Amino acid sequence: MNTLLATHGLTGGYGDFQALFGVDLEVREGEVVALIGANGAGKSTLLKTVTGLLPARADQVTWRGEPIGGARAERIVGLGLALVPEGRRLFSSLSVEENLLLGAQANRTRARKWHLDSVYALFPILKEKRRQPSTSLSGGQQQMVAIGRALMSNPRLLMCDELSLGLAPIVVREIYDALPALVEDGMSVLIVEQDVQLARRVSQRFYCLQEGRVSLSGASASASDADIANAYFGVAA
Amino acid sequence: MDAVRPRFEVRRATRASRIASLVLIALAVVVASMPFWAGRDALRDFIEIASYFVFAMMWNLLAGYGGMVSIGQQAYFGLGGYLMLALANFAGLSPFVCVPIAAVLTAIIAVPVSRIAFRLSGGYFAVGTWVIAEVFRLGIANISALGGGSGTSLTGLGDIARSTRESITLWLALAIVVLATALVYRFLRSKAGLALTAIRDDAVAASSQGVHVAGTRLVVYLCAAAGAGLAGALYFVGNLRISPDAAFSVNWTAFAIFIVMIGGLGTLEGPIVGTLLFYVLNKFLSDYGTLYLIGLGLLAIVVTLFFPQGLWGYVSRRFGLQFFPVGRRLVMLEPGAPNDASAQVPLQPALQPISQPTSPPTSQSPSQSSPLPRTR
Amino acid sequence: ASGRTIKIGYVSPQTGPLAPFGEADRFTIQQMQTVLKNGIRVGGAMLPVSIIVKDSQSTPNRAGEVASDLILREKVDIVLVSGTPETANPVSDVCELNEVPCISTVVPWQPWFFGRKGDPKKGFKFTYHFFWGLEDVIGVYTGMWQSVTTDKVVGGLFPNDGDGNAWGDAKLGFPPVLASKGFTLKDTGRFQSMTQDFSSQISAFKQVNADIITGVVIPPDAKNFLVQARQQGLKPKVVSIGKALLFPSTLEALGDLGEGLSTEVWWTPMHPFKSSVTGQTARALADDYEKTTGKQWTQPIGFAHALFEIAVDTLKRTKDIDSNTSIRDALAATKLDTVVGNVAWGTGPVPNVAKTPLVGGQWVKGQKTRFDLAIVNNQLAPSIPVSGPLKLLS
Amino acid sequence: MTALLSLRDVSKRYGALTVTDHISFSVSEGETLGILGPNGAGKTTLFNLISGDTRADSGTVEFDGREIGALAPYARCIAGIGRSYQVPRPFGNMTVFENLLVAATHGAQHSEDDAYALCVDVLEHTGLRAKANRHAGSLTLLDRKRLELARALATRPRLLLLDEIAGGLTEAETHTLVAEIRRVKQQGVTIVWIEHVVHALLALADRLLVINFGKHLAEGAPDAVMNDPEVRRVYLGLEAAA
Amino acid sequence: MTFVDIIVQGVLLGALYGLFAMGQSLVFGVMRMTNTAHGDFIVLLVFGLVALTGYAHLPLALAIALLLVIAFGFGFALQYIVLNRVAVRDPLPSLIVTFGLSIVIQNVLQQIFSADPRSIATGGFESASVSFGALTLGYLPLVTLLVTIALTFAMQWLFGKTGLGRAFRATSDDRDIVRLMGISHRRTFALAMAIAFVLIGVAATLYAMRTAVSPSDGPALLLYAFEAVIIGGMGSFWGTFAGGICLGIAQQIGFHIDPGWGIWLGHVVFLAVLVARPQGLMPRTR
Ligand SMILES: Nc1ncnc2c1ncn2[C@@H]1O[C@H](COP(=O)(O)OP(=O)(O)OP(=O)(O)O)[C@@H](O)[C@H]1O
Ligand SMILES: Nc1ncnc2c1ncn2[C@@H]1O[C@H](COP(=O)(O)OP(=O)(O)OP(=O)(O)O)[C@@H](O)[C@H]1O
Ligand SMILES: [Mg+2]
Ligand SMILES: [Mg+2]
Repeated sequence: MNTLLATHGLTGGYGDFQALFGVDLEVREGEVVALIGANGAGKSTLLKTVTGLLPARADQVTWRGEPIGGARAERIVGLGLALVPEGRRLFSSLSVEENLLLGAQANRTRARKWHLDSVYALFPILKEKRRQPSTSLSGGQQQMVAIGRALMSNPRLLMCDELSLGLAPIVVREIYDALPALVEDGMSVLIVEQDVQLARRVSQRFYCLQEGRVSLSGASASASDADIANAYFGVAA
Repeated sequence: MDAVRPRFEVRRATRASRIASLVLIALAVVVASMPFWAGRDALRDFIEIASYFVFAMMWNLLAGYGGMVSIGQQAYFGLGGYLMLALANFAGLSPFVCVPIAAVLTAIIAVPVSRIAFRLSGGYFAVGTWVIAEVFRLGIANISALGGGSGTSLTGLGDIARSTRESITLWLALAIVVLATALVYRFLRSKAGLALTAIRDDAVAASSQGVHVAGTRLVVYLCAAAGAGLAGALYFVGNLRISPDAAFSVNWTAFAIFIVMIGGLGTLEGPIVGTLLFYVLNKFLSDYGTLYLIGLGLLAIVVTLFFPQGLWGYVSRRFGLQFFPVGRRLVMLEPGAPNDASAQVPLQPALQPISQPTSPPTSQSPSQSSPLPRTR
Repeated sequence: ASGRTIKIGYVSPQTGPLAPFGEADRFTIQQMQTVLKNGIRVGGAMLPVSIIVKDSQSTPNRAGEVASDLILREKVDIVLVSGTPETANPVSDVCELNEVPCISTVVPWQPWFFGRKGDPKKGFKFTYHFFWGLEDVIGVYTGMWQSVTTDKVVGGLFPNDGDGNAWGDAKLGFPPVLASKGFTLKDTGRFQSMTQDFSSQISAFKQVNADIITGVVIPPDAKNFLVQARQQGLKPKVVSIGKALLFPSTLEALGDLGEGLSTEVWWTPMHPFKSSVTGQTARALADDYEKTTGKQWTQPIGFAHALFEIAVDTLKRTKDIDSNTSIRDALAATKLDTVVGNVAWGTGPVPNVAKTPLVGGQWVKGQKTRFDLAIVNNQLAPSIPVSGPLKLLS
Repeated sequence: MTALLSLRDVSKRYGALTVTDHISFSVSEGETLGILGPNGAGKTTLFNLISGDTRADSGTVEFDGREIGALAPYARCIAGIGRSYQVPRPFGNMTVFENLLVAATHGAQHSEDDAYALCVDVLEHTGLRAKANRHAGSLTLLDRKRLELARALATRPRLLLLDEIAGGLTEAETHTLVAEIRRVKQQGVTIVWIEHVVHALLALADRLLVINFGKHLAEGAPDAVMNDPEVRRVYLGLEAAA
Repeated sequence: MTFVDIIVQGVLLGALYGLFAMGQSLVFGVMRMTNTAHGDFIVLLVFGLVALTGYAHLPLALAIALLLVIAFGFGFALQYIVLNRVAVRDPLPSLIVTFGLSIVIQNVLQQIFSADPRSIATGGFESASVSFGALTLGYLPLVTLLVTIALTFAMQWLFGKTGLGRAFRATSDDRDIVRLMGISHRRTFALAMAIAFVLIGVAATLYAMRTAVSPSDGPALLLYAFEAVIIGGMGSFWGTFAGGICLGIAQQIGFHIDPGWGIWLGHVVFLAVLVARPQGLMPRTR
């Protein structure tokens, strides 16, 4: 399995506020990696930096070995990297369907496993509301649109920030059940998840961030809860 | 409550502010004595500065604090002027007496107007208010008793001795400046001022926290109208001749916007700094006509693009200066209490996107609480 | 008061919509500065003169403000102002209030006098005006119209501004005179300048089929009206309009529509007058202007020049240069032959107003320039030669 | 125990979609009611109807024995209804402390000086004290949610409406949160709590209400409701108790 | 003036207002930018055309074509370099910058062209007309009407049906996230402004044929454009068209009652519509 995305000593933050201190992380083809950590640990910041929404040094982020750090977001996503941002961030003046269609805009080249129908198949409720303004959807429904929108670009790497946030268990279940299917056809997934158990169950490997540093990483199956709790809060909780 | 209450204090005044208040009082005294030592031109300059300043400050109250960005304040400037003039010319009152009366009447007229204006928000509000001003301009232009489109002159002052007239006008101007500033300052420090900022950030959330949004907005709008009326009445007492195009010219608001933006939006110091600067420019460069105006326009653009917080905003962030602090800082007193005065964000917020006065209640768009940095 | 500089303040609209009225200023000022470079002799002493020019930017407020500047900061001895009520009235008001002598012109005297709420019995203390009046323009226009055969039905275009309100005034303006002279006036009412659309006026004029169109409108309105009139099939025989048709530049903008339009004429190179300071004839002055600026002559040249003639003459006759009243007295006593004719106060219709002659002109195809202004009516000023009769519009 | 809040036959439609479909329930003084339901079931809308952010098409909302359906949101807040938003809506340009101050001076109608003490108390209990002078705009998601709770508390509510404040919290954080809410409950505040994090809800709720497609699905004692096969199928997606 | 005549003239006048408003509808409706320089942009392009025909002595057709190209480029650059920095929901920054622009444009034009009004010579076309019985209609107003209708069709299609239109709206909603869709918000906005300027160019051309324009005329045009957009409703070009027509008819009726109150009545009708339907007659985006 060759490496898709990797960060090397990634630093980043907001203006003079530094949130990341030398993070090393890698995602290989077709694997599911979980990124866990307490609130404010820097998970979202990491994702934003990788996708080019926040500045970085070129060599700090590589895509298949190519340095892409600090490149424009609109370029990076063209490479086949999609982000489901924290808090959905749908386009309020577009209908649900238009939101999804826009997602397809990022990709012009790659195979089209994901298109409107397949997304509607994954989230049937969206089909009913396809014509509605996305603002009129419930929190959960909006999350579905956000995911669908990301899928529409048929990314090689799907990055999800706080997927299960505000989702009913049944929906969370549906989504995570869909994961293996996604990975099957070679798509890698990097998920930020607060529910550690869930995160470990669906992922092969995990990284735990603590105050902007990787405090623990490894195979999801092997790590002990004690270690993780420790990595989470610095001291054993 | 069960928990032992920690000791704390809430800091509002700063050292600078205490000094400033003294300085200002001294200044007022100096100005008051001007008729006895200063030249006639100085007197007139002050009167003009005063009306520009009061008008700008009121626009700042409306837009900078109230989040109601209007391009239509000239409506009240003009009304103030015309009401003063009409009272003086027809009712034969002394123009000086007419000034405050005109302001009150202006506010009264603003009540029904607000009902229309408040149907709008954001850009709509801005343009809508402008149109309303036009309605007043065209309306008055069709009243031949007021000279119609050609306007008319203030006759009441002819028979007052020149020096008396000038000193009284000056004192009137001074009184207006001091009063207006004091009132606005007190208002902003009050819990109503607190509500105002909250509304500006998120009206829906504010109302669910018990803030009477519509009420607060109305109060601000009326204050601003009255203030603009004062400024207008004062200006035309000094200028003697009024015409609809001049009185209701959008340039008044344009100048107010420049003044406030250059000085610093959403600060009380801003308009002061802005007015002085604007006035100096106007005095010494305005003879360059077009070139001067081109320069003014460019200045406004540059400042907005590169110093969105305005000159004062820039200074006060740089040196943490504040002459009129309205913010509150909580300071924990018992030792060891985490007191992140170190992690201070400056009390004075930079000019950030003012959330539009009303946003749909169930809108889940996290626009105003987005963790993503806004690209500038 | 020996050796101090005499200061003359000058206000006119050099920028903004009224700028054509100020077009000639730069030329005039330069000319005067050279003429007065070794000063004016006042009461035996030769005093240097400085001219301070301010731009009203075509707004009344600005006009008032700069006038105050001139008086309070520059401490000028006398103020000169020219060009439309929007400029002259506020400046005059400020001068009156600050007790500084002021000479104004290029405003028919009624809008100036009554527009400032003047009282014919009292008059003003410090402000003096010279120009023609509505009675003249009415006389000239009706004269022109009577010289041709029409149905004597007149359509009136009076905007809601200083001039429009005066021209259309039921007592002072066109209506009464036209009635008395057997014309029927169709006045649809005061309209806002910058109106996009005149179809209501046009159809009104069509209904009464007016052969004559008159009014005093700003250039864009004139163009709008004339174009739409032709569009909508209104075919007047005579179009006599003030203000808009004064300046060659606006005629250019009108294109073919411009030919044959008529207007009032306050000054031309043909006027048989001489300057009291340079000795130039009207013709010489106009040629000088065209040579220096490369532009076609315009009517304000003469009056801008005359303002200074009067100012210089007044100052020369002043007894105590440091007393406003003394200057004022000298001004009031003026009797001077200027390049726009004789100016003398006291003989006018109301106090503080002196009248200059007015004739009627028509724009005809020119040799050097696209249009030339030909004088077609001089019944009020026979001394000014006419170059032919008024021709009807084709 | 008397009913503090009671909805009778309340309905709300958006266009063709009926979001709240003849819902009736009541909450008695001091009780804690948990509301469950799939996404889009109409839970937040229910809150909007109670807090006045949206008006019901039909039915009555009574608070403390009086009909409040016509009252504006601010009036309802002053009457004693405090709410938090599912997607936090802080006053971004104000400090955390000032955020609370708004609630305390207007919602709770305190004079500013009395308000200070109240706000400090709330800051203490919601773990926001260290961030008191931060601009709310620069808080993380968690702190924003904390602020939502704190602000609601600062209005001195008799009825507290919580919309998914435990979402996105870690185990440990959830525990502290539950503890805090329990403390509020013990002060006799009536609570209605929407939460997808079921176990957090179960820790406190006296009673559960489950809605689906705006309709009343189940109501009653927590474990009873959680074992209701219908609920398990619709909401948890489990087949009948396994 | 017959009722029919009033309505017909009102529609023709309204078409002009609608045309003024098209560009604004794009800018205001899509970027949510309060552009107070719109009127001055029109005037600017008028003088651009004057320069091309009067000074460069190009044939009219060529000049117009060239003008539209220049307009496109200028609009793109203006947005990309300057206005993008202020294209946020908060109306204030854009409002001030455009205010500034408006003043700069007016005075620069005055500096270069003096305050004299200018217009485009069309060899009498502007005053040619056809008559249907009682009422005679000018060709120019009729052409204006047709052009406006055509542009409305085009814009509605572009905005509602094409990917570009989708991108426009999405960008106006959330300029960060749209980048995650591979769209550069700066480019999108610049493109929108470029198109807006082409529309302005068309308006300027027809306007310059109709009347003499002087550098200070901008603000007067701005309000009509704004009113048409707002009456019609954000982001709906048919709405804008309808808005223009409403305005035209209202003013025409006003003129008929008393020329002094025509424009006034137009404004009042505008306010009335706002009070009755703040979202406009046919809003598309909110
Ligand atoms: N827009 C912002 N401006 C300034 N600082 C920010 C901003 N967003 C986040 N931060 C800071 O960056 C740090 C990391 O935030 P981030 O959102 O990456 O954490 P997180 O792991 O995603 O937490 P959560 O689980 O709450 O999403 C936090 O300390 C936060 O205060
Ligand atoms: N303003 C609105 N216009 C149209 N439909 C709306 C509006 N607000 C909510 N809805 C619809 O009402 C339904 C319920 O929304 P609501 O936010 O109450 O769901 P919820 O139970 O809170 O879901 P979640 O648990 O995901 O937050 C959803 O289907 C949503 O699409
Ligand atoms: Mg995060
Ligand atoms: Mg919800």
